Amino acid sequence: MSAGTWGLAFAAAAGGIGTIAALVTVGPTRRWLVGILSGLSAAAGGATAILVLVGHGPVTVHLPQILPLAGVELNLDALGAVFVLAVAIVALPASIYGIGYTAHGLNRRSVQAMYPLFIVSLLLVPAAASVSTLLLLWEAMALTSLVLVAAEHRDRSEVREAAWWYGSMSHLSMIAILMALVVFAGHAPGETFEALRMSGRHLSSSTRSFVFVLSLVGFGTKAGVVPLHVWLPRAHPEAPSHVSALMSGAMVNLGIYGVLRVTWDLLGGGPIWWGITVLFVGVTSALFGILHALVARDLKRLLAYSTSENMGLILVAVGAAGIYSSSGNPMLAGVAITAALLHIVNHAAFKGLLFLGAGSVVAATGTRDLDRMGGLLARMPVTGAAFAVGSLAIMALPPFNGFVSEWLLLKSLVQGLPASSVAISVTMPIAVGAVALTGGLAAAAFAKAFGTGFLARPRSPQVEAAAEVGGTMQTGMVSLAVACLGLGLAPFALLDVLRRAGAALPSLWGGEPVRSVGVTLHTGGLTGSLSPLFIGGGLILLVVLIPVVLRLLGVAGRRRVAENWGSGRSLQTARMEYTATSFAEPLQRVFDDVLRPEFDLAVTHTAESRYYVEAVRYRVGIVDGFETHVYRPLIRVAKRWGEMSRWVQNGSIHRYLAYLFVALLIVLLVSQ
Amino acid sequence: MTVLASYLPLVPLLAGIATGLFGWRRSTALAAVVGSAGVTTGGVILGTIVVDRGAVIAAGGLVRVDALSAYLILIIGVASLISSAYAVGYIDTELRLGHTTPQGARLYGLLVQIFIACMLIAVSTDNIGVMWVAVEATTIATAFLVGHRRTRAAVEASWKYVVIASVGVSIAFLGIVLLYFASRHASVGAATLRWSQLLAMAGKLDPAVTRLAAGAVIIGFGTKAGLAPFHTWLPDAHSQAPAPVSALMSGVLLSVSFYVLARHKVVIDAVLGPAYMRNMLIAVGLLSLGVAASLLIAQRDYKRLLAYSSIEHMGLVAFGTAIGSPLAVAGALYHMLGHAIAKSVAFCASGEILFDSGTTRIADVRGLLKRRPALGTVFGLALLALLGIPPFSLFASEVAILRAAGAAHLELVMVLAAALLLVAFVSILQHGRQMLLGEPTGGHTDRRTPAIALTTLAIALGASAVLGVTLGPLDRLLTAASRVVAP
Amino acid sequence: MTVPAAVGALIQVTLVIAVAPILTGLMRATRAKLEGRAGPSVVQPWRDIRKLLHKERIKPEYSGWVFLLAPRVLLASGLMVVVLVPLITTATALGGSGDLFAVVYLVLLGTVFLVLAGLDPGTAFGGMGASRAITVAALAEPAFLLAIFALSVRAGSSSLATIVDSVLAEPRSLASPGSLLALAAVSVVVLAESGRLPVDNPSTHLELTMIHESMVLEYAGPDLAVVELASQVRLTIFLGLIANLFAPWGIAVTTHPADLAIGTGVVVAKLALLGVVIATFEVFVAKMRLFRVPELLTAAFILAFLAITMSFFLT
Amino acid sequence: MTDSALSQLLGLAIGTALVCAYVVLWRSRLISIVRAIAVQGAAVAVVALTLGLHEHSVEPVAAAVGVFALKAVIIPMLLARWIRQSEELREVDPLINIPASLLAGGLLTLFVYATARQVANLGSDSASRAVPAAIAIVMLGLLVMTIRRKAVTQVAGFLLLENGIALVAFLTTSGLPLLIELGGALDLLLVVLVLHVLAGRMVSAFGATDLNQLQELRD
Repeated sequence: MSAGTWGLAFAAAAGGIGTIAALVTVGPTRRWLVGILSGLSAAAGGATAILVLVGHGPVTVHLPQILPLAGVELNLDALGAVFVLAVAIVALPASIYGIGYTAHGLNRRSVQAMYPLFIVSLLLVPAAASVSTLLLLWEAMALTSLVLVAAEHRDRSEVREAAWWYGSMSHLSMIAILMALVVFAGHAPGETFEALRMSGRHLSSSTRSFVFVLSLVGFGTKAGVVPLHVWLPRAHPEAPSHVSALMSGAMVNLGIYGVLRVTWDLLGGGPIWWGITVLFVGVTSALFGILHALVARDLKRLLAYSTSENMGLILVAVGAAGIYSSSGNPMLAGVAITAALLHIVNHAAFKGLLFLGAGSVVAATGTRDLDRMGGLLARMPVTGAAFAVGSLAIMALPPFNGFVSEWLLLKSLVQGLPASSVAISVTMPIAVGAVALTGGLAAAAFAKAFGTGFLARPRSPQVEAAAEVGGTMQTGMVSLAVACLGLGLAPFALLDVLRRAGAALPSLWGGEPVRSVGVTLHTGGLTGSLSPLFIGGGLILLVVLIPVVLRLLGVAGRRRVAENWGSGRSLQTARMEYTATSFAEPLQRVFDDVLRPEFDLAVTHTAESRYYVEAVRYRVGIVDGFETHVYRPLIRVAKRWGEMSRWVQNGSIHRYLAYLFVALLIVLLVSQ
Repeated sequence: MTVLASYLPLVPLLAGIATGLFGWRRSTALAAVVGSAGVTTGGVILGTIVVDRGAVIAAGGLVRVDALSAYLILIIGVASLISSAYAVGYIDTELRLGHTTPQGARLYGLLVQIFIACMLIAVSTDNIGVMWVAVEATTIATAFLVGHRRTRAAVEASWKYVVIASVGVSIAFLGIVLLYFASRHASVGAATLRWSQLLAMAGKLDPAVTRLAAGAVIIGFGTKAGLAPFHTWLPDAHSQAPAPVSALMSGVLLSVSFYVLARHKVVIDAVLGPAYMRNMLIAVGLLSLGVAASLLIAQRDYKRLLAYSSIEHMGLVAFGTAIGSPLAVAGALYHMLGHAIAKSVAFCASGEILFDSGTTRIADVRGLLKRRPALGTVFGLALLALLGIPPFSLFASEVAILRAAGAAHLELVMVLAAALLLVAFVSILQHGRQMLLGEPTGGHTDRRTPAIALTTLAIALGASAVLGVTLGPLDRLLTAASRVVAP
Repeated sequence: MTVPAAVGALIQVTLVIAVAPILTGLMRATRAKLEGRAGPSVVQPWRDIRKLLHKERIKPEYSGWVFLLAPRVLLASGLMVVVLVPLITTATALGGSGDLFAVVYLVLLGTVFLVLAGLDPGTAFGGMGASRAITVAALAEPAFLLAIFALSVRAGSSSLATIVDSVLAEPRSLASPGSLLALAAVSVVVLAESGRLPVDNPSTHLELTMIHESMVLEYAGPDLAVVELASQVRLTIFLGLIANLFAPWGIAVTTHPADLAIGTGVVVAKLALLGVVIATFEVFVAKMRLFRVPELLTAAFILAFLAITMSFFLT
Repeated sequence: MTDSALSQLLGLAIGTALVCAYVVLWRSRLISIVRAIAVQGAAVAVVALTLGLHEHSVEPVAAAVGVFALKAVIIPMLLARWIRQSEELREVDPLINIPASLLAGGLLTLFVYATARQVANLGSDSASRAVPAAIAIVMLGLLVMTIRRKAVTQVAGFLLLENGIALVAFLTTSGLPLLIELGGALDLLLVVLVLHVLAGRMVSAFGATDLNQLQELRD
């Protein structure tokens, strides 16, 4: 048994023991045991991933007697290892965070038992190496996360609604993947990925496109790409925060993993329209996601939509890689794939951090509504600082890790290709424009999230009374914040490892796409270099230097607290502040026809005369466009189909006998 | 061993007679449980022997137990064990609540054991005529079981059940007669109803007559197996019958009827080649999936919901057997076992829910997980098992069947089946969500579910989960049984 | 990172810090003269800074460390860009450690911290300014990046020194429609980002109209001095970028002291010229309504888009 | 027993059986339906008897006696007693009016003759040539069950179906092995008994055995 196999076995065992511990023990011991064992499982998984990434070679496990009629095949190669690493980065801090977080009424047996299993299934999905194993682990992940999403079903009716949406869409994802892979396996000698890889290129082009489209639908649903994203802003906010951190930080990546594995590894790449489709889906997801994040009032719903956006950005990189590889530039495809993989790891870090931060806020204040928050930075300094780091990271600002992957993403799209095909020379600029707009709106959305959520004065009594959260939750958040800064300043360590993961996709790799000379990253194709260490380090140095210089110039240190300028009025209340809705109102007005918000304005006049207004009630609701125009009609049609089909079973015995009669006639006819 | 094979059906009969004579008492109820346990162990023993030494023939050729029969005996044993163990508590509660009289309970005990005995005869006989008589006998035995509660709905359900089932099975008899007629003209003096001999002389049977016989057999045994469009009796019968009976009927009677249909398919395929029966069975299978999926969407009664789920699963089993490859048939047989266990647990749990909430309407049952956590968890897990969620065994068998369909290049049909499965999944999840989650709207009775009932159901779910992870020794029996249907 | 490059960078930083306030002073003086006013002397901004440095340090009631950190981050990000951008010499200190894309994100870092600083005191004006500033910044981003895409495609690399060298090597490429469109796009974006007239009026004190000013309303004394200096440095960088990316003649290619001197002189002259041009442009144009600014920025985006596709089809 | 005598006698018996089927379809008075069922039972017994004598084997003769006892005597008596108990003498308005149902019966018989040819020409002798008529009786039985509203008529339709299948059995194979015949007959008797008990319960529950009232259990 190689070290890697021991690692995976230990991860699974730790998760299993965690579940048993959850079922057996009670009270604080349960919380601690589950937290520590899940953390251990995540750490073991992460260690195995690092082992594989540094060149230890793939970890293969073959268990024929498990899963009847199929057998379990596991094979963790470099590509899968990146995703396991992303899971580990989120799962370890989230588990520690969970110890404190589940103290607030979530310490029930069903919830705590499912959490370790959810982490184990997340760790094992990238290692699956046969169709049945992938489907088994995919459904196990869906089941465990469904139970976790429905953890607080007693308190809120939205949770029950979210559980149903989540359960149905996960099964849609599983059925689509099943259809794609089963048809693929039908044309291959066996059902293991090895067999599929061998026959991948010899399939007829119609079958290859069928498998591509369906696997994109299946894995895209789990990644929350736009037409299939409807469950994400419902399920993630309703789940307990350390679970939503895991779902947003780790689970959605596995959708991207699926697309990469099936389309560019097993099928071995395809025509250019595949890349363009993935790119187009990525662009729409990014723009749609960030627009809805911008106008969201619910903090966790904002984070969920931003997950959709980040997955869109990753798919843009993957699509670009597909386009480059099918138009004969494997080296440029390498740059794009490195950008995608780096952004996956970075996104896992900062999205996990943001959800944990949101979780602390919800635990401390009991509300998720940004309009009622405010002033939390003073009351919850550690959570505030961590959330600030997360926000700056997701806005792709130096010195944090988002900046590096956004830079690499833009560099992969900006290629001075001679106009080999009109498609490239038109799609690339559109992609750059969309990514840039998304970047700008992301800055606006998270300036709103951090600004209106944490700064200024509290706008409701329960936020006023908020207090900092417990030690374990703080350690969870701070560790992720340090990870964001570390990845931001020194990504070259990760880039050497990502090269081996990229090479695992031969159809998307060539030459030396991203070299790291010392601390500077040099990209192939359209050359450009960046050394995050110098830029980040320089910034931090300058920020420290400036007050010193001011002190030298004789500036006094002490500050006097003075009243804000209210253009003459002395009384300043919290109601005068800019809330999340007002902060995003200009941008919402700019993108009015995309978001199509519902306004209603109720003005009640005083009884005496129409010219004096007693009260004005203004309500604006942003409804997800796809949900109202695609999913609601679909559900109505299904309900009508259900009603109409009751005609078949209307209770009359004569109709039932008539079925038999007609069947007998058909049999007589057919048996000529 | 021949003794065991031929006299196994007597075991439940003895338990039945004991209940008939001494009435429904704790002792006779436990006798029924012991009887079912005996049948299960008999199935296991026969299974191990048959796998090594091939079919066991006894009673002058009337009884022939091969791997397929042993597998079905095992399914009957397991399902009847769950049902009779649960019935101990169930009938006592019915007596206490006055839903039935002591005579009714005595009749119940007797008829259930006769029902199990008839099924055992049907699976262990070699003579297709005896199979037919046994299947017809099960209809008669269950007629009064469906009408056990003497309400208006029960009368209506039992009338429809008897009429439709009898007509269907008579058409099957027409098929059997035609097969006998074909065997008479195959060669001089070769007229036989013995399955093994029919299979041997399959080459000489007249294809035209066999084609008519095939149609009649599909309609006939399809009715008893609950395949659409002959499924119409099933939702009424299963929703009105007492919980342990509908558990038995839904769990194993459908599988036994499908077993008889599969036996005939083997002979007919030998005569006509696989294409004819494959197209008919795929049509019927997909129709069942379609009817079940569409009627699950706006379903208002949770017992009927479980009945339509049975139609859906039997449609999938028919679809698997129609594909005919060894993997498909193994998947179908494995699906039968998984469905028998999960459906029995689900129906027994629905019986408890009926006691607790007094109504079978989904809309009136709220917040079950909060009001009755133990019962809610068992019913929830059973629903998840039926939805084909790992670790329960229905997931592995569903994936195996769909994989076999892919391998047989039936892409379009597989995609259609998978889509219908998705519709059914979403509808059942919606109804399950409404019943299990949320705030309870006031419980009706303070009656606590008897501990032994819940433990049996929990053990059964555990078994289904274990089966879902690994088959262990059962694997050799399953492959041998699938070899019988798909040589 | 050789020693002369470090010296070059140090010169560049001291030069920019020295020149920035004077450039703003020059622009105000030109406007005053064109409007017939006497106007303050060119050195007035330095006097304001010296005055503010000795004022009392004020901390608004409900603000936290974000309000105090913002000015330093704003100035720090400006100075980092100065180190990266080839103003006097192409061999800048951290030349290889950043390219045009890095510049965009450093500028965005400054803007975001300014927005947060506007929100922190919890006043209506600060929130209003912050909301409008982030709207403009978000919408300017696509045009800015696409303009850079156009420039880097033409030079085959996104690092600034290479772009400047490629223009020096073959000045003919400047005349191509692609680079003209790119110039137009970049100039619109620069006006928007630095808060000049059509988008925001830097010299207004009417709270409801200003964007940049209302965010810094609460700053006083030394903090206000740092903020003022930072925004002047940003303006100088933008003008320096336009100057060198589109008219790089005279920039020192080697780090020889003589070339550095010539480079300094040429850059100062170019900055002064651009300053005067912008000042005269501002006299003749009025501030645009906030919800017409997106149209302006979309126009800039289309210009940049054409710049790219043009360079693809025509080469 | 010469061949020509055999085929004439068979033709006569099959003819009466088919006519009885039409009588059941035609008459609306329950008593005459029961009488027609009894006559048809006798016809089936005659067919069994003639085939038995022709092939000089004892089994069909024994079967004939059993069939006569069961289908010509016991079951019709049961049905008559059932009608007397429930005092419903007439089939009120069936789903399809009488002339239309007769027309349908005729078309059905033609259809069966057209499609069930292959069974006829497999066996060479006169008996198997009459098989399509027997299958026609099966289909007519099913038609009666699908159209008529009364419980008794539905049972009569079921008996028509059973007689048809018994006829097919005798004509094609001159009687299945006795064990199966006995099992089948016992099952038939039990089904009729069960339906009789259920009809009694239906009267107490619904007041009348009109099957159209049985529509409460629906989706």
